[in-house]
Amino acid sequence: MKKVISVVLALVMMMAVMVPAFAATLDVNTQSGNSTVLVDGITDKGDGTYSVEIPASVDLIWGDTTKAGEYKITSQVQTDKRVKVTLAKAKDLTNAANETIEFAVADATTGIANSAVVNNEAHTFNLTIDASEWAAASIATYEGTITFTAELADA
Amino acid sequence: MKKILAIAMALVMMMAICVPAFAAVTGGSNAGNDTIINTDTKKDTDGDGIGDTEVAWYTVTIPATQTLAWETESKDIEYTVASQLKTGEAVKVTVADADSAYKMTSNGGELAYTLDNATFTAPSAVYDDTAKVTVKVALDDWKSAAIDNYTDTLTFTAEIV
Amino acid sequence: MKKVLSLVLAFVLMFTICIPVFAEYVGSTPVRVDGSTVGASYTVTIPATATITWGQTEKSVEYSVYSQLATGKGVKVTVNADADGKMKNAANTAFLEYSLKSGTTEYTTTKSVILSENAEKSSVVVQIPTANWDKASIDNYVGTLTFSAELTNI
Amino acid sequence: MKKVISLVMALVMMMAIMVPAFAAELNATTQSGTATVQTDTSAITGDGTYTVTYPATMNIVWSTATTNFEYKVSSNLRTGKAIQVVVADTGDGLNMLNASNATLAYTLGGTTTGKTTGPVVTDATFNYSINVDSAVWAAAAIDTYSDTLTFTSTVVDA
Repeated sequence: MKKVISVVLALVMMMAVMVPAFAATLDVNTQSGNSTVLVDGITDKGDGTYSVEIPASVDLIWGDTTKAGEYKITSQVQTDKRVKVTLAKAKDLTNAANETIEFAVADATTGIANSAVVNNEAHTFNLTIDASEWAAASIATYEGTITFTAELADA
Repeated sequence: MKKILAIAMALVMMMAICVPAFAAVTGGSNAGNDTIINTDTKKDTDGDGIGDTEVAWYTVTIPATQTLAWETESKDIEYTVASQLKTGEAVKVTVADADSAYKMTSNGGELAYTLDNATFTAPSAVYDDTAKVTVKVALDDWKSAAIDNYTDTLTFTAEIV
Repeated sequence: MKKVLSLVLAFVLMFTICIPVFAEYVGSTPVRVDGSTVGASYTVTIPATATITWGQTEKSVEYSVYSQLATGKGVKVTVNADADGKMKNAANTAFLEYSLKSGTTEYTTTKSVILSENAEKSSVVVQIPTANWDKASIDNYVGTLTFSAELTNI
Repeated sequence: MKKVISLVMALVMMMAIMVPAFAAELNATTQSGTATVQTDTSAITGDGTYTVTYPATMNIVWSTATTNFEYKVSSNLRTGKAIQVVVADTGDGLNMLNASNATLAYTLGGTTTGKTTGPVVTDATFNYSINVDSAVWAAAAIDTYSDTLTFTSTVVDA
């Protein structure tokens, strides 16, 4: 019984390896025939590739109540996919004494690429800081963090 | 014993007094009463009762043209051999390619062939039957030949052996 | 014309003057011969050989008979072919079938006395049909006709 | 009228008895003779037979600039003939489309019109290629794109 199974498995293996390059033929009776030119991108590239260029830093001027920023999406993904970038405040503005100035990502917390293939497509975002925050803050160097996360979303 | 002897003597005596009919069949060969009849190998054409023309003959009738349908790998060419020769003799027919290239040619193309049974010797002096020579063309040769009319000439040679 | 006529008449007259001789009958005496002791004899003369040209379908072989026999006696000649009805070549490897035409294999003389110069002749006919010739290889074929004679009443 | 018919019939009769195949005769005096052996192509329909083998599907790996393909011709034709094969896009031009009809433009290279060198060939190979510019690749969403090419064969004079 083992022998039979091994032979069958071997055959199956062979089948897998054979390049399914089926051929078509023409002859006196069939003088024209079609052939498909096929690019199977999904098999070749899977989800494709994308990158998001985010600003190295967002420098605020003391008292700015809003600050705009920009990130760029470059992608080559499947037709029905779009790169979706989500911004989030990870850490309020914090100084060495661990004092904080609260800020918020105001709008466009998420950005979606316009198409599956974009090249440095710019997306803007705004940070807002209440004037009251500025007023209550001790003068120091503060640093906060915003995070960008990207994912593929359906178009 | 005497009685037997007597009867025998009587018989002999009777024989003796048979009327001596002198009878004879003369002129024949052997013991005189045989006439030898023998045939002559010549026939009498001028009616003088004497054979004047040798009769041994043979005829080999060969076909003018033989046609192989495309991709025929083997074709028998029949010809007839008729003969009436001297005892022990026989007709031998040899078939060969006239130019011994064994290639049928078209305008520019060639088709190689071989001959089987290229020689035939009649089994007897008196014969009247068909014989055959076989033309063979390999399938590969057909496959590598442009479709065209190819032709060649075979030479039939007859002799008495 | 008168001269000729007169000559002819004279010639005819000559014959009429023959002198008739008168004879007187005396008596008759039988003259006899006793043949019973004389041997009857007859001779059948046959040819030594007879040659048949190739393809000849009939060959008549003539023979003759003369005899001196008792009254009412004749000679009956019978001819026989080879027992197997075949002529053979010298090497006995080829054969030619033949037959003797019926009605020619026997002959009986018509008279008891036939002078040699008036010998009665008859022929036996050897028959070889064309088909036999056609299937025979060309060769010299030899056969034998055997003649036998016997006395018979006629 | 009867005379004419009878004449015609006589002629036809004569034709019938004519010996169809003149044969030569050898005998003791004529000891050699010739016979012609020839091929007969009357059973061959048209100009003979041929086969063109081409890929049913031409797979192109993403971002490959040039992908080579081949088609093969085997033929057994009458003297003086050859096979011509044309590869062309008989539809919408050289564009592969995805499900939503986005295009992936390509060009054809190599022997898109091939002709055999003679009437009898075995696996005569013709190479052609499908070329996609890198820019086209770059601008194309990842997807399955396809197009149809038509192979056409004809018997032509060599």
